[in-house]
Amino acid sequence: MSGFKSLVARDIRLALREGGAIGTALGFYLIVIAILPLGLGPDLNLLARIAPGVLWVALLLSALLSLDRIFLNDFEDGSLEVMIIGPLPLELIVAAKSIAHWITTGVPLALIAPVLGLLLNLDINAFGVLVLTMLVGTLGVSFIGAIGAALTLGLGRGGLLLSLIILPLYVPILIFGVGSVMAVIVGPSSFTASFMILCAISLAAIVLAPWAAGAALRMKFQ
Amino acid sequence: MMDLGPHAAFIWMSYGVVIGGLAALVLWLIHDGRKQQAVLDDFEARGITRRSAQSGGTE
Amino acid sequence: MLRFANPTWFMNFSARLLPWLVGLTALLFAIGLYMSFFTAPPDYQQGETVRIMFIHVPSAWLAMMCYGLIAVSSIGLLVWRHPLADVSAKAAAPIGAVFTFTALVTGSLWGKPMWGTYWVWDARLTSVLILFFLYLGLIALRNAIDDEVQAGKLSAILALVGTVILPIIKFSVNWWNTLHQPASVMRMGGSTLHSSILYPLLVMAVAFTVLFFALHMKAMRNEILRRRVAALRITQVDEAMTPQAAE
Amino acid sequence: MRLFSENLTCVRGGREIFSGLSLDVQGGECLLLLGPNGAGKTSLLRMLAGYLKPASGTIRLEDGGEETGEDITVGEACHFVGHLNGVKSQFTVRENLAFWACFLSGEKNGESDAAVIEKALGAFALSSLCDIPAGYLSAGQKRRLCLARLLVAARPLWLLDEPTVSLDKKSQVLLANAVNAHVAGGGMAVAATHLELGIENAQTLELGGRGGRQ
Repeated sequence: MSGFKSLVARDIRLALREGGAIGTALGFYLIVIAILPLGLGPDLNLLARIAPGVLWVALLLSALLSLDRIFLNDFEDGSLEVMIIGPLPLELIVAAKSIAHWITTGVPLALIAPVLGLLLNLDINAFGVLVLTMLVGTLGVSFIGAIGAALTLGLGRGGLLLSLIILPLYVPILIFGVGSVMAVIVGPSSFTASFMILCAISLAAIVLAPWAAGAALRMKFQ
Repeated sequence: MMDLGPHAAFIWMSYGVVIGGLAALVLWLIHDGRKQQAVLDDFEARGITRRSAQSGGTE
Repeated sequence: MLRFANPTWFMNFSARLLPWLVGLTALLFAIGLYMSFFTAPPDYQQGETVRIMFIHVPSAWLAMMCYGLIAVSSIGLLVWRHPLADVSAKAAAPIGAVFTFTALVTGSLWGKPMWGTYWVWDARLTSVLILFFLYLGLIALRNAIDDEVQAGKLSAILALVGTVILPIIKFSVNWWNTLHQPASVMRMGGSTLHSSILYPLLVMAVAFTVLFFALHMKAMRNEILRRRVAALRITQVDEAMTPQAAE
Repeated sequence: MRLFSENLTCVRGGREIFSGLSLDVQGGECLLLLGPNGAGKTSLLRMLAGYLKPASGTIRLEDGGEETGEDITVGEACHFVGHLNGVKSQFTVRENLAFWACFLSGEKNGESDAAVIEKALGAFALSSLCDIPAGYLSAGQKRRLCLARLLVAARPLWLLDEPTVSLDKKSQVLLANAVNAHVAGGGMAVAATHLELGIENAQTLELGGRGGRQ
């Protein structure tokens, strides 16, 4: 297991030392949220109503930006090639890298979301729920994103292709993420129901994604 | 022609779209088939047949 | 699919079968269209526009069935390494995309007279829209990879991931739809149909299915020809590289 | 320890690279793969390491000579050095090696690792550069750092693909010493190279003779 922990620690230290990857994701998140009221008009109660949806969609897009970072750097400088024949099974390598991506991208985005919620006049008592659902949701985002990153590794315009492939797969996370936040604000449906389903989706992603991404990676090295 | 009521246009349009789309697909498949066959016949003419290719390939 | 063991056998078999399929498709369509236009009565609420259903529902059904076929082919490729599975999956994707597209367009053309707008976020229409994106993703991924074998396997993985997530998407879209909008005004077809409408629908559905198999078989034949051309090009390059080596 | 494989066939992209190839490397032996470009040296090495599945033929790594029946998969028992260095430029030389020591050996990177890393740095004359981020290193130094990875985790089989790329004369001697020490200690090495590596009693295997791929 220490191989797993050392890989996660290494990826986190790498992202922190590089700094750029996290910065771009947060920066993009901020800009998308700031631009929207300029497009939709300053009407506060309109913004308040669409705030959860907008925050979630922008979160998915920002996470998408940094998804190819999960494998690309290690693929290009040859580290991934050595890791694959290391003692740690490929699926655990994918899991370790996805968790590192979640910690370095998902968590910061989730923590900054309430601040951006202020810009959109989000209802104050929804802040806690927003962060909670986003923390859980971004876990699924990182793992399912790892599948896309593995599939489009080393391809020409990988980034564009990645979003076309992965965004449809994010629909359940988006729907139940926004659903649980809306449940607290206006909600006909109960918060716990949709939040439980969101957790279920993320857990399923944690279990299933490493297999799919592992198979894709194994083929990339043939 | 039978009277298809006030929204006849929509009915014809949707049938048009389906038949148009499928016709385009059929035409493309036929065209593509002919194109590949032509290239294959050209290879045949130049004596490069699959028998000479000893590689496993996709056979 | 397992019976079509190898490409050469499949080419002969499909060459004999294809004309029959085409004939059967033409016949079924003739009956189906006649029934849907003449024998089926106008709906008491929608009037004549119900006739759009006779092509909308089969298209949507074919779109789903085609994705199922791609999933089975993907399993055939990854698990049993079946030589024709990749050809079948690659041939089926564009056809599936066309059927999904026609289902979406006819759905929205049907929505206009019924609900007054071209696009309404009805649960089924939205799921078919997302299915359309899955098809585009499959086709785009396959085109982005030049190594044929890898393209096949990676698309197979994406197809299987899509199949796992499709029911979840369907469930979440339905849940999302009930949240935002009362049950859609008009149930789009379904088992409560009167037999006079159900029969034409079934005939059209069979006609579409037979058409799909004919198209898919033809597309597979084209794909096999394309791979033979590629193999011959490699042989040509090798032979050009080593003119003096004895064959 | 014995690496054994018979009538291997490799097909890549619909093209047959080599076929019917067999090799048998005992503990304490080094095998040099010679042959022109495109003869399949890299494909063979990648196949031995487990990246490539052979179209036909088998690869087995028998442990300790007696038929233990259960052969360890080659991947877990080999170091693979390819054309890429696997060096992270943001990390210092020591951090790079520390990660590989912990990751490749699999147990806690305790005290033993520090000593192993120092020895590896010394063996490839990198001790003076150990705290400099790898990004500043020259190509030759990066290659030496990549080769130093061989020494931080004990693995019986070394698969080296053009290890001497961008190495100067002095570094090639360091590499030859490392390989000789490894082979003398009962390890095995299979190297694809053009340069004369100066490794004693190395067998050679000519690739690319058949199939007329010049």
